[in-house]
Amino acid sequence: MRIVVENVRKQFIDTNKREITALKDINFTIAAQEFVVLVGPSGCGKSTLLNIVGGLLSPSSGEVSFEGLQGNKEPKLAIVFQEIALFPWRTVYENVIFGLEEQGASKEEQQEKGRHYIEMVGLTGFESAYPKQLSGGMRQRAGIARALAVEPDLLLMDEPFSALDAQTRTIMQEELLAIWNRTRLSTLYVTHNIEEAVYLADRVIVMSRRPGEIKNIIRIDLPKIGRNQEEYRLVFERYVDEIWQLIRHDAQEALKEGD
Amino acid sequence: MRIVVENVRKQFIDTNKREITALKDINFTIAAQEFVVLVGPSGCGKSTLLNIVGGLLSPSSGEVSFEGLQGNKEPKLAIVFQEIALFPWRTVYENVIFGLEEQGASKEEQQEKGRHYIEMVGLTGFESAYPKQLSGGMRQRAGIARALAVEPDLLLMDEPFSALDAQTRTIMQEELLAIWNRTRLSTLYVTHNIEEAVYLADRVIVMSRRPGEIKNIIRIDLPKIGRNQEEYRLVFERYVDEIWQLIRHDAQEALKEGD
Amino acid sequence: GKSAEKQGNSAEPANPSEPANTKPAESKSVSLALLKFTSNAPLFIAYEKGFFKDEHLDVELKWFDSANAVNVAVASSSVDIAAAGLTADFYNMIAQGQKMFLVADKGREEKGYAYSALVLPNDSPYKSVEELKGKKAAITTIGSTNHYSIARILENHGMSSKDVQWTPMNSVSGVVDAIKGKRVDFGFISEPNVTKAVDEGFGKTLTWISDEIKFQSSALVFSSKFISDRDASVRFLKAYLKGLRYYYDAALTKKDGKLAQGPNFDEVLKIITKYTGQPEDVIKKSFPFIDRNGKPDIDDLKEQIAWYAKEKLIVKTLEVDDFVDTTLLDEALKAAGN
Amino acid sequence: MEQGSTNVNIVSRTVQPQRQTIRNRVAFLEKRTPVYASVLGVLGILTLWEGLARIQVIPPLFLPSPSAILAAGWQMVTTGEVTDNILTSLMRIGTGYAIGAVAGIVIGLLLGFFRWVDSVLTPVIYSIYPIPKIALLPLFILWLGIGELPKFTIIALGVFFPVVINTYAGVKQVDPILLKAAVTFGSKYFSVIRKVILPAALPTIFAGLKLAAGNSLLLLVSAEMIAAEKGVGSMILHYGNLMMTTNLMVGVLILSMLGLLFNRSLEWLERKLLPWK
Amino acid sequence: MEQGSTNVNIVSRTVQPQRQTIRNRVAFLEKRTPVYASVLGVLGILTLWEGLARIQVIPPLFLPSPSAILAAGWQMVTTGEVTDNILTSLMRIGTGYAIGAVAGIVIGLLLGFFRWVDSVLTPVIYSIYPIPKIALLPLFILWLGIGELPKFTIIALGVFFPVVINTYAGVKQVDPILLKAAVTFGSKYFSVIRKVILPAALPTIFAGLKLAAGNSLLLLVSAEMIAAEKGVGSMILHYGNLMMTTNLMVGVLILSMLGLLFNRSLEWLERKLLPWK
Ligand SMILES: Nc1ncnc2c1ncn2[C@@H]1O[C@H](COP(=O)(O)OP(=O)(O)OP(=O)(O)O)[C@@H](O)[C@H]1O
Ligand SMILES: Nc1ncnc2c1ncn2[C@@H]1O[C@H](COP(=O)(O)OP(=O)(O)OP(=O)(O)O)[C@@H](O)[C@H]1O
Ligand SMILES: [Mg+2]
Ligand SMILES: [Mg+2]
Repeated sequence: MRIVVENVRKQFIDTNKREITALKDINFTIAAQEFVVLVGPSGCGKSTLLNIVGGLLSPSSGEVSFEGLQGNKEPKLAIVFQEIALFPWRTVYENVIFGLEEQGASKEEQQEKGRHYIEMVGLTGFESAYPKQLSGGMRQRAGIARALAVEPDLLLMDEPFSALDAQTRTIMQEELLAIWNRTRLSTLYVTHNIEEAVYLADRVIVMSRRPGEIKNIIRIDLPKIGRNQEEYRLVFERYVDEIWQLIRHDAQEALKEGD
Repeated sequence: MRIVVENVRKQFIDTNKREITALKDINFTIAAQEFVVLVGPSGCGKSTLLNIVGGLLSPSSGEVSFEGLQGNKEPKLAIVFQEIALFPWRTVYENVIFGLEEQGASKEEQQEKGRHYIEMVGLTGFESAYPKQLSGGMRQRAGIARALAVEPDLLLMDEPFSALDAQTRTIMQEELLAIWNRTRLSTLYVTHNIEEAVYLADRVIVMSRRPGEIKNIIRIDLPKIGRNQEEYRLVFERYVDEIWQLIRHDAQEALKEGD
Repeated sequence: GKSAEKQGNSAEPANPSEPANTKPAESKSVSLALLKFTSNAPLFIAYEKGFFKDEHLDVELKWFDSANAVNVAVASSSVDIAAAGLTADFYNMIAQGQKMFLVADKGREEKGYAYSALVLPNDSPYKSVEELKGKKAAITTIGSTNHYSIARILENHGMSSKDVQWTPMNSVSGVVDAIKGKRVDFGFISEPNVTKAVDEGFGKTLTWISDEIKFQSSALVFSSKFISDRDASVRFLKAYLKGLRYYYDAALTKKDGKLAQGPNFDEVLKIITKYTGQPEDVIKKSFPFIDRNGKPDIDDLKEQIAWYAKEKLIVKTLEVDDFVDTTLLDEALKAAGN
Repeated sequence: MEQGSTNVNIVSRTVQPQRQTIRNRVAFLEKRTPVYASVLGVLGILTLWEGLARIQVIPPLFLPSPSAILAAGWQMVTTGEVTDNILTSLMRIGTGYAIGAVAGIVIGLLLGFFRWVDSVLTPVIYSIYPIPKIALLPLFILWLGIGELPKFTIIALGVFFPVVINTYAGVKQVDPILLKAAVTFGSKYFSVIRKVILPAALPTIFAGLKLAAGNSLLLLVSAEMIAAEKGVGSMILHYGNLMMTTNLMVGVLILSMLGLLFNRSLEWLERKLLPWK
Repeated sequence: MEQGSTNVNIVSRTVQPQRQTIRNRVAFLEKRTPVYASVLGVLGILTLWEGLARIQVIPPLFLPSPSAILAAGWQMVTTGEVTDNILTSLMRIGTGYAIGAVAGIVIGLLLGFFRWVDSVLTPVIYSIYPIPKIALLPLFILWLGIGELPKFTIIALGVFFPVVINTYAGVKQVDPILLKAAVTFGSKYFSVIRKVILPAALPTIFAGLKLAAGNSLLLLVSAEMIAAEKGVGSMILHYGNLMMTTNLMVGVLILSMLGLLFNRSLEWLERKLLPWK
């Protein structure tokens, strides 16, 4: 199985009625069990692309398709947003089983999988808490459990940790990697943080802005686990630098623009 | 001149009417032209301490004082918050000169200093923009210009860049350092980000939580400019690691707590 | 007297084609809209003394606060019968196609029977109607009986309706308060409020309306729905007439040109007191005039219509034949005799 | 620079006035007033009022004293007049409120869900909204007669508009990210409505219901202008007509208390229904 | 894993049904209705109404046709009746609104700034707020006579409450971080009020002013129940009393349009005064 993004292009009409090209000539694939990270400066179209892949936005041209899905069934998707997109009126448990409910899973399956994934993200004991009673980090864990619970064909994550403080973020990155290692889901992950990209990715897609194009696709040739160890530090830093050099100018430009 | 923090202790009454000790036995000094960074896990009392130093909160016991201020005048303070604390109804220029206005500076002085510091943070051309018309990074630059414009005896910054995206943050850190080099203000800076602390600080004060105490004060023996260069990378990483090891356990604990 | 009346009723030969008259009429429920005014005395009496019951009418009294609402209620057939004020809204609703029928007199200004008056604040210097020119007049609303009476009086004194400053207070109590508080120069007040104003000393009468003009001010009005039941309509009028005569004989008979207490006077007084909530000695001072046979003053109705049309207070002029039906009354009178 | 600071330091140690303690400059933001202050205000005004009434500066007709109002109120309670009127009014408010609220929520949801309904009906609703109901009293009688129907209608209209507008706004304000999340997890149209839009709009709907509670009391007086023999509103009108101001004030007092009660009940219900807020 | 994906790839290339394109599943969120839809609704209702009136299903007294209303309106405009009444009412609304708004803002600010005033007066204000002004009409006449004063007062009261409550809320909701910033930069008490609290509260105050605009029109009819010869409200009452429903509807129409106008003017003013919003 793989996900193919072909010739995707997206134009928006901005508030001044001008047409702006957010994405242009986007072509890449995500293989089974591959972790692909999108990085790029603010406004380069990362979220737009992720939304198109997730079926939440139509491309102006081009298409996104799943190839070789077993039994020709509908591809299952799951998404984790930066903003806490948990349902505030549902408890942690009810949030986690939301996708299962919608797929018509039996009560037993819901309970079993719910319990399993809540445990996996370390939220056991918080099943009946409402989102507002949780810290930011715990909310995002619940969001991840909700996504994992549907056992998706493709997991989409849009800057899941960018609202967290630096230390919590570091811890969550480690945890995500551990979880991913157990589930090995095909993943498309968006981030601003280059270290995070290098730490998590099998391949990093670096994007440029105005229009958003793929600047480069960099395969990270490091073992998936333990990239933060002393021995890989230099290679790690080299990847980070390489990507930062690709982005730096665009990022400075982005900073100069109003909201 | 130096700022002396002596035996500061702070207790709060929480919503369940229990007394919680946010700060305990806090003792340190900030020398003239020194850049001191406070790091620690969420909820360890960093903001509480910064507010006490800034005269925005009374300590339960202990005191904060300025020693050796010239002419026995009132110490001048300036503060930069994480949240965009610009006045939304004032343009960039009006925001920047706010402190000067309040100190009764003449119109000419206001104009001159306003222009100077707006240029210093790279906002020339945006003088008459309202904050909502600016990007996050530019807003924070305006916040910094507003603080610099009063030429304070002590500059306070509470996670000024934590709401910015990773790339913008990197750029802003570099710029802050450049600006600080020109002004050399005594600074107390709060952050969650250990790399940021090591990158900016003369001394890093590491705090623990429950109750918030000083765990260690680490002097960063690296040249103030160019710490991100290849040659210092190993020493830099060692500082980061040292601090992370001091904080890690507390940070994991903090993550488990509800909001 | 009761049983005699009943016999007379059942033996009534006037309308043999009506089957309801031959077999004992089944009880019909009828709703009656009215205000707590003394001029509704015949209705109070008929109700209290069971005259309606005798006619197999199950009358339900619907109390209202405003004359306008009474008229609207009967116009829209929300009630069957109304003790209506003949005001501009009454004519307007008819002019705009609403069907309802004026069937009998229920109160008018008749010389020698003091009921409504122009009242001045007690310290007012004015002595004549002529002096009221340009002054402030408290009335309930434009197009009300208040407004009409004052304007007609002014006209009789060589002025027009433009010669005073109309001050609509939107309620009877508002008019009384305006005079009491000396906020206006004069106002239109009916009994028992005239007596009260004089007794409490805040007001004095300049002239009684009945001394100045004739005015058919209120009437019994049937809704188009109710009048289609001709039998019940006639029966209602019979009971009404009985109440009316009971009232007339007790309160409105004159001896030597002066009002004298007739038979059953105390009983009538008690009934009125009960239904209006006013004290007896206030009620006692004045009783509004109603024709003993309930005959409405058709000529005055024509005059009213002409006047309202002239003042542009009704959308178009109308013919009395469109809304006055005295045939029912005639039938009832025939049965009741004199 | 270390030198510079050390110099100053020495000076300060010897001369001492050079030491300046930092004081909390926003302490004024945290100042509290004692709890009794709020009672004080109400009590003070009542006392002043009573006093003025007692020494007859203001004639009792103009402003009856609080004690006279209470006495009249107590007397009206013992004769059963008050209970009777309150029950009648509560029935009217209850029915009118229920009709208005249900209609408001249903139509608000339709406006929110179906774009065509929205485009067609929203302008109509917004142009009818600002019409004062009291101006239409004669028409209400024409249309609906003089029974309970026009009274229910007037109250229901006063309730309908804030509820429909808030429901609509609530549906429209649902965070699109929640909708996107639900759709991604496989929710279909009606599931999105039931599981996301409805619960997300509930707090705003409640705000509308609370506004409407106030309106329903305001309109009670207007409603009971139509041929009402009983009810707090008609009681107020009755005593107003008779210029019995003390009894009038009793009615006003009852209305205020009903308003308070109504509001509290809705708040209680909100806490029960929205534990996640 | 690279292998696995290549395998599948080959299969899909040859068999082809294995390829599934992702479609936008939230497209329904973006569906638009044509611009004419909103005009359609209003026009549709007007046409239906006119039609019903023309075929006389509903008697014209009950529901005058739109064309009749327009004709009557035009006629009333040409006789000068409308202009006269509008001017009188505008004067009343203007004066009442100005008094109520100024008093509301001033007292709201006092409540917000001074904790003692807050503790003492806020409960008083909140308990007077829900009293229907119409219930107090007889008292207003007693207290203030039948001239312009009671009319101004009723409108002013209707304006005062939303403004005072919003002003108070606006002051209380000022982000403390802005206060802290100002104090740090050396602002003293009055400077904080003038330069931070006031501008920060302005948007909320404006919301109150807009609410109040609606209220002032609602209360115009009540106010003009008191001995008013002129004014849109008294015109409505007048035609209601005469049961000239067509002319009554003209009055109602004028009120709606005044409401619209008032709202638009305030929005325009808001944009001018708060360019930073
Ligand atoms: N609905 C929309 N209408 C108009 N323009 C849009 C819309 N959504 C996005 N854009 C524009 O498209 C471009 C890409 O936006 P997008 O949100 O995908 O960027 P991003 O890379 O996710 O940025 P960030 O890192 O800030 O999240 C931006 O210039 C943005 O202004
Ligand atoms: N006004 C207050 N009332 C009660 N408790 C408070 C108050 N302010 C802070 N606290 C508590 O004091 C402790 C320290 O809070 P503080 O905001 O200083 O931490 P922090 O280190 O700045 O955290 P963060 O990194 O999340 O900003 C926390 O446990 C917090 O809950
Ligand atoms: Mg994005
Ligand atoms: Mg903090």
